[in-house]
Amino acid sequence: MISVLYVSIYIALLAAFTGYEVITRVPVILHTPLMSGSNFIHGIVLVGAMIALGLAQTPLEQAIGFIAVVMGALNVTGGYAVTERILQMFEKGKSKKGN
Amino acid sequence: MISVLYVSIYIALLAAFTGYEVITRVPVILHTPLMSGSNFIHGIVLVGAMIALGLAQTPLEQAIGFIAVVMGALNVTGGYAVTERILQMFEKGKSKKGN
Amino acid sequence: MAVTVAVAKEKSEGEKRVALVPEVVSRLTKSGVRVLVESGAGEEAYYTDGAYSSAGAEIMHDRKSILSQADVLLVLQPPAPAEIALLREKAIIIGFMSASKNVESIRKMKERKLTAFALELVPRITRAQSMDALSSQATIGGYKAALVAADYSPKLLPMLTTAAGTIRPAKVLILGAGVAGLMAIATARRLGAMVEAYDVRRAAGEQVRSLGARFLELQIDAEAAGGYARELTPEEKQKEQAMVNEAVSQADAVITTANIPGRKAPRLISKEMVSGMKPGSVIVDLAAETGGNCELTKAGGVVVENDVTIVGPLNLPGQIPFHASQMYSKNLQSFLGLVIDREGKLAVNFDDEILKGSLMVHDGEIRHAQTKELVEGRQ
Amino acid sequence: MAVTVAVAKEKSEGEKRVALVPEVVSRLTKSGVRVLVESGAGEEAYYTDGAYSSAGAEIMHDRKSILSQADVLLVLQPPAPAEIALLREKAIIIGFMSASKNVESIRKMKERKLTAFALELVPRITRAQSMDALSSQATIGGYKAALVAADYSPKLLPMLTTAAGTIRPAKVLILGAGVAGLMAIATARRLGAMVEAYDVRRAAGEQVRSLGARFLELQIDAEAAGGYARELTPEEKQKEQAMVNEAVSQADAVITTANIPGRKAPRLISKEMVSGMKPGSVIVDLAAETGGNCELTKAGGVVVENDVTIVGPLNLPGQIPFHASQMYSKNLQSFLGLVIDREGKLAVNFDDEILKGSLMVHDGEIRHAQTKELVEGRQ
Amino acid sequence: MFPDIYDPVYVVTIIFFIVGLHRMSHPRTARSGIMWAGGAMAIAVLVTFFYPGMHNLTLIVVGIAIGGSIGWIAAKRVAMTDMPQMVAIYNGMGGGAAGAIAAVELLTSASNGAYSALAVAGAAIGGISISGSVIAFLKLQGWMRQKPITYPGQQPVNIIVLLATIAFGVLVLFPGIAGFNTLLLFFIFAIGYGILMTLPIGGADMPVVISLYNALTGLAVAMDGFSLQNYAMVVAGTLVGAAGSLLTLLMAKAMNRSIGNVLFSAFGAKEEENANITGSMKPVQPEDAAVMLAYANSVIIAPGYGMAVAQAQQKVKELVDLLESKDIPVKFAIHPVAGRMPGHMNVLLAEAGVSYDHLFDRDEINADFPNTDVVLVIGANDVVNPAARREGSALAGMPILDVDKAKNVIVFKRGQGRGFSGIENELFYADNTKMLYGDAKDSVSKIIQELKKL
Amino acid sequence: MFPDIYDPVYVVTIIFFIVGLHRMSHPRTARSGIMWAGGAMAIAVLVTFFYPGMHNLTLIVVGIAIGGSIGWIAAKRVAMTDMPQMVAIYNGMGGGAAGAIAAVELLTSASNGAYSALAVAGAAIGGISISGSVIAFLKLQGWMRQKPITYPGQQPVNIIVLLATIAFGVLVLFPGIAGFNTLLLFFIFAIGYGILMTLPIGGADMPVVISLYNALTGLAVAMDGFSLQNYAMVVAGTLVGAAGSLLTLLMAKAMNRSIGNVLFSAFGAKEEENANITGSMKPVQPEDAAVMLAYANSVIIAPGYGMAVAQAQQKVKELVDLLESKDIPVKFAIHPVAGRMPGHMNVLLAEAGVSYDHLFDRDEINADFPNTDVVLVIGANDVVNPAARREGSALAGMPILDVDKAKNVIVFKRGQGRGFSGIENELFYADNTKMLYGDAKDSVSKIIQELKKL
Ligand SMILES: NC(=O)c1ccc[n+]([C@@H]2O[C@H](COP(=O)([O-])OP(=O)(O)OC[C@H]3O[C@@H](n4cnc5c(N)ncnc54)[C@H](OP(=O)(O)O)[C@@H]3O)[C@@H](O)[C@H]2O)c1
Ligand SMILES: NC(=O)c1ccc[n+]([C@@H]2O[C@H](COP(=O)([O-])OP(=O)(O)OC[C@H]3O[C@@H](n4cnc5c(N)ncnc54)[C@H](OP(=O)(O)O)[C@@H]3O)[C@@H](O)[C@H]2O)c1
Ligand SMILES: NC(=O)c1ccc[n+]([C@@H]2O[C@H](COP(=O)([O-])OP(=O)(O)OC[C@H]3O[C@@H](n4cnc5c(N)ncnc54)[C@H](O)[C@@H]3O)[C@@H](O)[C@H]2O)c1
Ligand SMILES: NC(=O)c1ccc[n+]([C@@H]2O[C@H](COP(=O)([O-])OP(=O)(O)OC[C@H]3O[C@@H](n4cnc5c(N)ncnc54)[C@H](O)[C@@H]3O)[C@@H](O)[C@H]2O)c1
Repeated sequence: MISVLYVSIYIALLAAFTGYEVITRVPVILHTPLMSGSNFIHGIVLVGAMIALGLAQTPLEQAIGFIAVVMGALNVTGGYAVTERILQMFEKGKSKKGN
Repeated sequence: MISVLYVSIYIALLAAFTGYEVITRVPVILHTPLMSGSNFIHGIVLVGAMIALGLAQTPLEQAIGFIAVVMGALNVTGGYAVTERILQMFEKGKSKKGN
Repeated sequence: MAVTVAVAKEKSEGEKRVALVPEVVSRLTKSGVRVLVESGAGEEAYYTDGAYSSAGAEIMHDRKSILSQADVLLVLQPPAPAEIALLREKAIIIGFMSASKNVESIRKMKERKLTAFALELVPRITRAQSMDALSSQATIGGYKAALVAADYSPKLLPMLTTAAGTIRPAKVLILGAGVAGLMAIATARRLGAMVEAYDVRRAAGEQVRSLGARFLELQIDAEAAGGYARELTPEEKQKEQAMVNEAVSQADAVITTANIPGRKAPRLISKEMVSGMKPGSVIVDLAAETGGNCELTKAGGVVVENDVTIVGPLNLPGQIPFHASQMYSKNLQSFLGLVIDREGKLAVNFDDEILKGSLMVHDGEIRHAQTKELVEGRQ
Repeated sequence: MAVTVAVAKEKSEGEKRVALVPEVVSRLTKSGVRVLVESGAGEEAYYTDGAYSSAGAEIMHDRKSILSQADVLLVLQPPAPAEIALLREKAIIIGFMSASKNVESIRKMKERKLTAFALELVPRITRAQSMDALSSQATIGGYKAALVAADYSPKLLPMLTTAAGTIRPAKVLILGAGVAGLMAIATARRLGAMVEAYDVRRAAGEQVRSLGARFLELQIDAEAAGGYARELTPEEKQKEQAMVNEAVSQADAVITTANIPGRKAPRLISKEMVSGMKPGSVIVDLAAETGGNCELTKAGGVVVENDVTIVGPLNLPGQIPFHASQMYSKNLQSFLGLVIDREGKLAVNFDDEILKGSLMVHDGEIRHAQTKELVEGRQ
Repeated sequence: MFPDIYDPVYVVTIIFFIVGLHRMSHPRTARSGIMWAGGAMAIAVLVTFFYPGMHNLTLIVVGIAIGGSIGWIAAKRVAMTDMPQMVAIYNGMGGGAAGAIAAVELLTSASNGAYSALAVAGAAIGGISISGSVIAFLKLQGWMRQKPITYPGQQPVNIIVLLATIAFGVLVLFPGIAGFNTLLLFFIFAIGYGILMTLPIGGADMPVVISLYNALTGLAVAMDGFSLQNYAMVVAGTLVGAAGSLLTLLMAKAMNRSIGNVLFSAFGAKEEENANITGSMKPVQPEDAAVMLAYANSVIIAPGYGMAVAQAQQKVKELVDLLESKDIPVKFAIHPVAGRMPGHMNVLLAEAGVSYDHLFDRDEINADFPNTDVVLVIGANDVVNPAARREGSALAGMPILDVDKAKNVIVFKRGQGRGFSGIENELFYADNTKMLYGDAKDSVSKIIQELKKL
Repeated sequence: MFPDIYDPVYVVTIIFFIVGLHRMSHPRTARSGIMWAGGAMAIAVLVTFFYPGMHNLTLIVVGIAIGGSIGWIAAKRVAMTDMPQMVAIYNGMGGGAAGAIAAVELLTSASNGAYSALAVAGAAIGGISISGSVIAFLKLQGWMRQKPITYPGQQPVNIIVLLATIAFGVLVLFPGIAGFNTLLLFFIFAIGYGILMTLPIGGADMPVVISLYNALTGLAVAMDGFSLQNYAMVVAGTLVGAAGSLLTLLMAKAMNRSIGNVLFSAFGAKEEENANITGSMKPVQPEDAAVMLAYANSVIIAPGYGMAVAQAQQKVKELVDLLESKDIPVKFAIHPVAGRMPGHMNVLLAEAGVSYDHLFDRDEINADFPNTDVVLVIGANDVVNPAARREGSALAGMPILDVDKAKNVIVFKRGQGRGFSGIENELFYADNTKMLYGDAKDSVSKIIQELKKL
């Protein structure tokens, strides 16, 4: 039976490869939106923050957890909105409005 | 704690994505060598065959296991040699010799 | 016995071409043919006597003895009747016969029982492409026609944006997109003009566009056998006239090449149309010889009417004599392949499709119906 | 008081151009200038009297009264001395002065205290580009020179692979790659020739190559001030001669445009070199006017020597009169901007660099040193 | 000895496999890709000897030796042209191994729900893969009729066999009901389905089918991996399963076919025979034309009227520039009557800026064709028609460009159009000729695009 | 309620994330990519409320509401040009959240070897990421000097702080020795290092640095995921970590810089000031030029002598064809004295087959420039030099093409060469001008290649 450690390693490894392969051969213009988009994706940290706050016991933990949730939420919504706006420019015709 | 099932799903999922992403945007000429190359890679079945034979108890199991090892070995060495020969054509100058 | 092929200096006016060039002479002499060349025959096409004699020809100064020794006489235009009288009986003449202009010569050939092959009658089958002197000369004619148009035009053909203003490109219209017309299109385009073309044959449309020019479409299809055009119905003529009229009035230069073999050239540009043209425009009428596509054309002359210059050149290929002779000579070389065998002996197979098609006079008879009518009808 | 600008019909032989075209006339009249045009002045360039009068010009039949009313007379070539006598005192003449050919006229201008601006003296500064009539006319000359070469050649310029053999492309050599030379290169290349060019100025190399032609390199750099070439040293001349010699002997057509302003044209092709050329080759000598780049050139004539045709055309731009006039006229329009203000009044600022440079005669004095020597030295 | 060494080694193996596959998907690095994968495989096999509780080591070594040497020698010996069937047969072996492993698994473990189900799935897929691959091999090798083998009611029969396979597979999961015979029948149906499924597929479609079986084998291996709890097999198998599936789609797409069409339409079953001309027209894709050019040592372009119609001259010039930048010399063969007017090709090529020293007429170039790797016939037809050499043909007597003597010929044309003469061109059916259909300008553009990627 | 619903939901989330990222990496599908990712995120957040044993639900909702509304509103309000700093600050928030989670984790769990170590690593990386991102934000926003901030001994100081971070991190793992203060100091050093590391980096390099911090945040999230045993976080974090790292490399490469060079060289610290002309020359890569063209609604090409020297006319024609095939109208602006002879451009463009109706002279086209999205100045210099409008300049009095009035100008030239007049061209320094260096023919070719990929 394989250990949890190796399972985790497989998962991390494959996730890393997936991330890498997705990005290879991406045109230069997409650098910024992709950076912004992946910034949004690590907003999943909000889920961790919610769990941390959800399981927090002491006020200190609650305080830190609360801060984490606020920051995580900022990451999520801000990241989404920014990416969305940047990518709007890629819709032809609408491109002028963004500016 | 996450279940083994989900871990397995993550692994299969990510492996599938990796396989998919590696192949997208591959030129037509590479179709055959890639088919051959990935044929070689599933030669890893030899490892399974070895384990099956290694852990086999009854003569029937041993017999099937032995067949599995032979076939797996065929897959591995044949797959390698064929891929190698196909890919040799991609080295310029040598291209004429292969024919 | 080896055949004797002779080339005399062309006598017709303005004819600078020569029927054989030294390169072809040397091929003939190598296969055992005796080649006689009149001194100075190639002079105006810039082929020297020296070049001929080093190619193996015998240079002769006496025109009469050349004619009297020839088994095969190669010409651009048929000789005068008096000279035909000098040829031996059964001698072969090969060249353009232009029967309508040379009725007397043809009659003389008949009387003298000569054999005459008319190159303009060579059927346009694949095998005969290398003997197609009409095409080879039309190629040169089309090129030269574009140059003549550029030359007579008071305008530049290409567009030029300069510190002294922008010159708009000239509009050149080509009427008749046969061999000459296509070459005129190509040459005018090379010079930077905006080129439009028109032809009654629908197939010409694709060909015109394949040279990057615009084709004026009229919904008529009038292709007859052999790639030649048939004559148009009156109604078609009218529609065509309207479209051509409009295009002509816009053009800075018009080059007309429309021909219907064996007939008078179709009239495409009337006097009134000329009066509707822009001052300074030019018409080059390649059909001048057969009556002209323009009403005002004076064959061999230049007419200026209402500030429009109408050029009716005769024998344009003759103005590029070096290459025109070279190509004509190559055509003859191929044709001779049907008349002379590999050992240099005469071997005429009168059943050959090409020889049959181009045979004009033989054994005291005129074999080409239209010519027969022309010559004997007048008798 | 509004200024009166006059254009008379050019009288010099073969001059078909006109100094103002209707388009420019209408710009002038719109700004209040009175424009007088002699009847028929634009005729040979295909600009009709009607076009002039609808552009706002007064058409006059009496040449004398035109001249006597003019504040500013626009010309291509200076009028004859007798006509200059008809002009008012202080009248301004603008145009090519070609002093060496018009000594008497210049003298008369001086006597009559006229002001004469010579367009050929306009300094080649950026601001003056739109007044650079030398360039505009040379552009047309270069184009026409290539056409003339193609016209006189007994050969096709482009390569053609046909059923009647392959025609090799003609080799065209351009000597002198100034404005005219570059245009000749471009035009010959358009026609499909293989083009080589040579110039003493090294900078011309890049320019020649930028048109896709080959540049004959000789390790000399001889650019003098203003983009004009200096005269060569004897040793340089010799080396150059050897290289040019070789290239000339290979060429089917040579177009020479080498000039050194104010001097006799350099001699690039000697009689012996001509005798080394291929039969049927052509030389077009654009420097015929200033003595010719070829020893055998006859200005204004055609010489055939040793099967080589040498054309020495005078006033080639004049053979494309429509566009040559248009460009010249645009040049004059720009120049008039320095002489006439926005309200259509005379306002000459003699300190302006361009006016200073091009001023030839003023106030009873010849201001241009070389011309002064020419005119007064002879006195 | 080295207790848990195999786990980290398997991780490394996987990394190497992925890197290898990645490299194999770029022409420049492809060669090294198989090395990476090969190295990883060697290590993985070695380390498996140290798997806990291994018996039968001699048997294992013997098995590897037998299979390994046969595989190696056969692969090295066969002709280059027989490679596709070799891939098929080796893939089948992999499927067989996967099936056998599943069988052992099903025999030993007295069932463990999910794992057994995965083993059954692996066994079924492996069985289909081995028999299908073998049929593919036989067809390609010519030991079996290449044409689709069809009979009435074929589809229903296939579906019934497939359902039977599934049914017995489910049965196997209930050890109470099922015995050894159930298992045997299950395998027989699976193997049978593989055979039946492959019979109606024609030779030309085989590469797609082989790729499909390749993906299936990958899947089977992954399933075995699950049931063995061997993640190296899971990952490698899934990798191949995914990559192989995509590849199958891409290959079908490159042939302008859908997968369904390939599998179920018995394409080519009713192919007509051409009375007169032997051989068949072989279409080629711009991508493959690009590769042929990229690896050529000499190229001649024979343009014709079609180039003029397509106004492709500028693109052709660009292609020439590109090839020359790769040190591949290119010449133009200009036939005297190519096009529709004398000098037609000259005019167009001059317009596109092709220099004169690239142009050769018939007499100058005909001797070069036999030594030329690739000839591009761009919109020419009559002027390259070998019929002209035959007395009695409408083209008889016209000297042609001997492009048919070159090693490879690619003909650019839009469709079934004939030339000016209106007669059929047997060049198009020659063994060394491939047809690139489409407007010449578009086709040349595509080749340029592909060439730039190589 | 729904007992283990979050596990399958997380799997789906991951699938959506990967699909989203995949789509974002192609221009055509990019827009939809963010939608996929957004949808997945919404579901993941919702389902987390059903995580077993959750307390403080109100607090969570309040926190999300506060953070969410600030983030949303700020992102929607700021100017488009300020987007990079917004990415920086939101990324920093993510890093901060990751650090905070790790802190909670370290405070609660009384240590479990590997998991704690991962939490510490997550905390450190998160701390560096938040402070670094904030500095990047401040610099880009102009609230801090954009130029690199350097001082003697900067490198040693940075290294010492980094070592201290690591040391305290290790200490934290030993609850026996370490207390709350250790943890605090650890965070202070990590945050400090982020600040110090970012100070010496100049404004132009910021995008690369932001991308780096983005990758780091991803890593930190993955580590938190490990220690929380939340594989959605692990996968998403690793995905971003890997993609972000590669992206960072690609971005640095696109700027012709190495990562090391960006991070440690204080690039631009000694930038010289140009005495006369304001602004600076901004080089652009063919890839980006291609994108500007692809998304333009109107393009004008102003050719000059450089196009002739490069003999780029055929390529330029090809570019025009390509743009027109994408429905982007292209015009040529032909200046009367462009080149070295009258009509120089006409001759070349005619040779390349550009039709006359594409050509416009100065008077016809000057009014169009202000409404033109992109002007390509291909080897022209004097004829587009605004100095000509100034009295006293050597070019004074020559009417020029008003390309400087267009929205974007791309100037093609090889290097610092001047025009025929020999004077400097202030157009090249204008805000809306970018310089594409290299031979014009090569540059146009590259643009064509890139355009075809879009
Ligand atoms: N040169 C002359 O002076 C002259 C004059 C008159 C006649 N001819 C005759 O013309 C013929 C010339 O032979 P050739 O080989 O040049 O041409 P061809 O035999 O006429 O064949 C043209 C080929 O081009 C293809 N095609 C047409 N448009 C195309 C496009 N847009 N893209 C790709 N392919 C295209 C056609 O097939 P698809 O339709 O399937 O695309 C056809 O196979 C000879 O028979 C000659 O005798 C020549
Ligand atoms: N048209 C005429 O009749 C005529 C006659 C004589 C003089 N002129 C004068 O010539 C000038 C023409 O202006 P212009 O704007 O066309 O040209 P320009 O001012 O001479 O500038 C040419 C530009 O092209 C660049 N360049 C040169 N080779 C290149 C290559 N291979 N690839 C990319 N870029 C290249 C040069 O910069 P790099 O060196 O950095 O690459 C330079 O910036 C005017 O000043 C005009 O007065 C015109
Ligand atoms: N089979 C061959 O090998 C071969 C060889 C040469 C030419 N051809 C074909 O024959 C065709 C005609 O050749 P040609 O140049 O000798 O013809 P031509 O000189 O007899 O006539 C010139 C052109 O004028 C056109 N024309 C006739 N009446 C017209 C009218 N009223 N208005 C406008 N145009 C009119 C004709 O259609 C023809 O294209 C060519 O286009 C060519 O395709 C075939
Ligand atoms: N600054 C401007 O705006 C402007 C305007 C027009 C011309 N120019 C420059 O001035 C140059 C000369 O112009 P042009 O055409 O009026 O000159 P031109 O007519 O005086 O002379 C023609 C050419 O002959 C060349 N030449 C002289 N002696 C020669 C010899 N022995 N052998 C070969 N060539 C010889 C000259 O170098 C010149 O290029 C042009 O090339 C152009 O670049 C500049």
